[in-house]
Amino acid sequence: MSKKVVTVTILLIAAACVLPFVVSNYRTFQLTLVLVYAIALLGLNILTGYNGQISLGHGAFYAIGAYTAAMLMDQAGMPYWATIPIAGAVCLLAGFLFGLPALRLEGLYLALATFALAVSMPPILKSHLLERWSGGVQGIVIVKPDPPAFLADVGIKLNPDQWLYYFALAIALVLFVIGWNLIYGRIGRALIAIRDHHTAAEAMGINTALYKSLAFGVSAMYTGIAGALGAIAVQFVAPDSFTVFLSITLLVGIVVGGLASLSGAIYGALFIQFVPNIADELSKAAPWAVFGIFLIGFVYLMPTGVAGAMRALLGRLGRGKLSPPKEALP
Amino acid sequence: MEAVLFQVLAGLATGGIYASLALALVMIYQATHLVNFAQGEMAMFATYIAWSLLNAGVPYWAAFLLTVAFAFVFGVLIERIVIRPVENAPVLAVVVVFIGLLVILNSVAGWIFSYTIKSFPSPFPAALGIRYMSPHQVGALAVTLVVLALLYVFFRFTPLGLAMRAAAQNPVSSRLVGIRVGWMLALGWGLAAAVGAVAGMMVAPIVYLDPNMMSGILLYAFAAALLGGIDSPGGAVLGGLVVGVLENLLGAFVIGNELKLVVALVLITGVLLVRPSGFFGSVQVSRV
Amino acid sequence: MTALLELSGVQAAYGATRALHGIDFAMEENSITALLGANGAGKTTTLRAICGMVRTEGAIRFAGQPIHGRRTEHIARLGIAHVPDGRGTFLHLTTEENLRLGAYVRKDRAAVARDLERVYGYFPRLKERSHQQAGTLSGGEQQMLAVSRALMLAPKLMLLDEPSFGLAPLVVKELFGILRAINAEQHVSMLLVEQNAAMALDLADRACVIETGRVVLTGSADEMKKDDAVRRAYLGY
Amino acid sequence: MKRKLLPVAAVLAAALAFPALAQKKYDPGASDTEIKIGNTNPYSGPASAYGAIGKAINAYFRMVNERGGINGRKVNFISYDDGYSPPKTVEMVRKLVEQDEVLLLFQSLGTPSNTAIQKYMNAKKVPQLFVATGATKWNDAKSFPWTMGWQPNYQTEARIYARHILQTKPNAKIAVLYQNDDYGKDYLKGFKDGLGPQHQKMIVAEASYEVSEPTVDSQILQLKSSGADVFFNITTPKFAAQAIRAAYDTGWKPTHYLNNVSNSVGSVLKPAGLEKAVGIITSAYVKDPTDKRWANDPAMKTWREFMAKYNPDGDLSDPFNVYGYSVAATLEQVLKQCGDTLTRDNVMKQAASLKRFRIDTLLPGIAISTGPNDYAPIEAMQLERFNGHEFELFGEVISNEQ
Repeated sequence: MSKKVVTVTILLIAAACVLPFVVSNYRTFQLTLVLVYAIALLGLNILTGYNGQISLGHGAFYAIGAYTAAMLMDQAGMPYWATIPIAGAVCLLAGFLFGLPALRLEGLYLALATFALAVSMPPILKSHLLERWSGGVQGIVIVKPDPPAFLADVGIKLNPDQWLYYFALAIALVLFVIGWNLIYGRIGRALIAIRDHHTAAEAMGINTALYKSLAFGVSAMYTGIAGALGAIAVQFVAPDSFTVFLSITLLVGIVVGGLASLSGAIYGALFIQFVPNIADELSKAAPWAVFGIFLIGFVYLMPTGVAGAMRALLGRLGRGKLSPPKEALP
Repeated sequence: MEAVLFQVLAGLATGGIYASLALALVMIYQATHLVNFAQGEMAMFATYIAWSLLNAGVPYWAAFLLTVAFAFVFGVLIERIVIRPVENAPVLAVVVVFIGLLVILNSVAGWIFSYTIKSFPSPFPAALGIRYMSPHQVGALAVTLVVLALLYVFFRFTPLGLAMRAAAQNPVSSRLVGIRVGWMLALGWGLAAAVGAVAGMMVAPIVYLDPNMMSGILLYAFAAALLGGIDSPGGAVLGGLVVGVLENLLGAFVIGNELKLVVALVLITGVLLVRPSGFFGSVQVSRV
Repeated sequence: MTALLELSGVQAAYGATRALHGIDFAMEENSITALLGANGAGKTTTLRAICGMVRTEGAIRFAGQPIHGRRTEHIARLGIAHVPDGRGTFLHLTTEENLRLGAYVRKDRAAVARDLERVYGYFPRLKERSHQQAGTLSGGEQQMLAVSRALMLAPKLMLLDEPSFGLAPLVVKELFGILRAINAEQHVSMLLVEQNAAMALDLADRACVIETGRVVLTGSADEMKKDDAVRRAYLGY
Repeated sequence: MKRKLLPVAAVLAAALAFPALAQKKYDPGASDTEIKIGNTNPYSGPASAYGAIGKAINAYFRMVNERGGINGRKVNFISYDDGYSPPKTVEMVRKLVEQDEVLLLFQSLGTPSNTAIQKYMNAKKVPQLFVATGATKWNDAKSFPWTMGWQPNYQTEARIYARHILQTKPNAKIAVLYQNDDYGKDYLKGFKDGLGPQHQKMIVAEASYEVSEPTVDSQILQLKSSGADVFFNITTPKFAAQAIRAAYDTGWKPTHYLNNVSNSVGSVLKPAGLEKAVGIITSAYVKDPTDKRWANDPAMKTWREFMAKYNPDGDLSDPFNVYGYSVAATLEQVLKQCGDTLTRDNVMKQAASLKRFRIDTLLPGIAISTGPNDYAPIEAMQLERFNGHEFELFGEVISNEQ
């Protein structure tokens, strides 16, 4: 990381900390959702962007995380903060286990398997087998957490929206730092090597099976933690919240934000949070049509995502000249 | 025992629906090596065109042919206008364009034609019906088989079909033998859209026409195509029928309706784990 | 008489890296020219430039017609068949389908059928494997298939990119023998890129030596073979 | 339009006669010139068929505004798309309440969506009025005094069928087809409650389906093979039409009860085939725009004129357009009754004091009544039977009204 990047990152974090005091509670709530999506997208990016395994089913892990948190709070009376690591652990395991058979699947086949996972999630959540804990079709309403008492004791007054925002921000920061270390460390190099040169990676002695399942697990863990946070923020889980469209939205998020890019997760989160609202403002008759045009437009203008476009732009500004487009030898 | 037979027959009828869309997926895959997630919505949209023509008093088979022609042109135009600019973008970017197309078509159809269901006529005479399969279900299955035969002949025995397969597999070499790869892609889109339009017109009398007519079917068709072997039209049809029957039997006798899809999908994925090329897909061998 | 192929001042680049700095040479009809030079000298790029597979500047004329800037598929239709490095086999199609694709642009069905038999005559092993997926063929067989596919175009000119690469010496010998026969019987001109300069010079009439994207030497193959200085300086044997 | 003018005149008269009493009181979202009303609807996504309701309501208030508004105030109807996704509903409703500062939330659509916001609305004390779902939980004045339903709830309706079966066919063997979600299960529960303890004996087969399934043919075969002679069909329009056709085509001839959700002649029975729908029993509370009975009905004529002028893109065969029109008329009445006291408290008070209020797009004999402990505005329905051309009402208006 260059000094400039560090400075910019610190400034951005500082800005993120000030925001809840500048904007309304409703905006704070929206920003909390952006953080939630950013975590989920980072998770998906570890799998799809860095490791090259496509997933059309990450909404399922988001749902597992959300339901884990909701059921623990509702059934076991567990405090909200304690449910986050448990949701992460459950999803780590679920992702790892799903990743094991998925090892043998690539490309379209993996797309089908994960798509199937996404489609299967609502019926499973509704199933009479789980109804006693999951609330069946009715879902579970959960209580919004209040800021902890010790903050008030030291004179910091926060409303629940602000508190939840900071809670999510803290978790997001921790997860992004872990993600950064993961991706720029040995594991990340292995993941990328597997993505780009599978056979060569194997020859280099990388245990591709282990790393690929691990990527699935870690990816699911991130998305699951996001799901848990999302459930706490929204105060409600129901099967209808986690349809296949959630999975597709997440995929759209990483592609528009930028594949294999940490900052891409944030751009993607902003996109999936705000662009549907803009589409709705523009047309009540066919909001999806407007959204679709936005989607295609983004891909046209920035085929490597917002992060890729930003990189190119910064590179240009930095060197003050046009860098030639890289054209691979056929 | 009779109940089983009836469920099997009903499963074949539903499976025929999956098979017809799966054929369109195989078609586009053969031509572009991509699976177009908007294929179902394109079929739905074409079916609305047919519906409008029929409402305007055009006779059935004329409307049928006009719709197929329209769909073909529509497919070619989409490839030329929407897909061409992202030809060299990463695969996932193209997938996102497909998703964009899907939501646009779905939304525009709802906007123009509203979301109330429309009945769509069947061209088949009542004599075609057998016990527990309506004339239309039998007829639709037959049409699916005819489309299958046409596709098989097209890909196997015509130079154009061969060129399309080649263009999808190895565009560089294809250009070297003089194939206009760009047009092959456009043609593939056109033909897939045409096959999809036929599927739409065969499906609509069974499930009724509405903007979401195909969105549920897409997953089944995708599963069917992979189960049969994504580059095999025959496999796609067999895959569709198997998925239809399997789902019915699971729902009626094994696991119940609630989880039948889940279990069916687990089974299909299991088969693909053991046999990744599906029933009839070519074994993808290569020497470096 | 105009040359069959004529390159003058041809430059080409991959992105920012310039691979050709100005290639000039011409070849006569019904001749075999060898392009020689070290790895990375620009031989393969020269072939690609002729076929419109890289962005180029300069003039390329084929049978008197300018072809620079035209699309690969158009150039193929003029009668230039390229056997690319890596052979460009359609791995998931059968041997015969590969061959039929070679004749894709030809309309004369009877002649195509004749040519297919002729190709099978040159390479009987391909006939044995005609319904086998091309990906299952051995390296030598795939090279034969690549040459055969090019031949199915009924080309005036064949561009051969390292046909001997990765093949056992015996197979190479057989292949080169057949290439010579094709040239003699079918009057197909050939532009041959080869690492193995000795073999190439045996087959070729003329040769060009390319160094860092420029033609540094042209002459008849026989002369070059004899000239020890040239051999040591450029051909490394 | 006499009905509509009278209350206006009354309020005006009151205002003129006692200017001192006409003290204006406003909560956020109301002013001398404007009343802000919030709404969420699925305009996008798989449930966008319901978006028609939001559009019809919007059209209705445009008509109201053109006529001078409500007590001189224009209605500002702000409707957002939630795509039928509860998290999005929460976000949009918070926007409506906290940023747009609407006076009340009206006709937010969907059981899961409304469940997700119910606690919030009641904590904020903002009316969540006349929600667009038939679940029973919207009638709980005690626990959720700020939430009120509108249409007859699913359980009440199901109990009406159960009672009719017990009266006419006490030894019935019943098969049930239901959508596997909150709506389907609510009906099923009401039905079982209505049958009483013997439901276990009477219901011989149950089959569920998911909205993503292409057809329900397999389910119909399952139900048929149970040998049932009564069929309770709890399905949304597309699947209802499929079920009616499949039952007929397979030669199954049970007494067929069809839920109100799908009793449109034009958009369900006609696609299924009118001859296949003969004998179907259902219950209704609004007039069906495609039923020939109402072809010359003055109220439906007015409605068609409204559609032509204010909602020209709307589908005339879509019952949602009558629904939206009727429920918007109910809110208009509530706001009229509020007079110049446009506080959230008063909105709930007025909503809970509708006394046999009639909207002429409702079936004859059906009126809207509420009270402080009665949060179920429409509780009456009438059974009707399809004769191959149109529905024929039979029996009494059945009401749960205490």
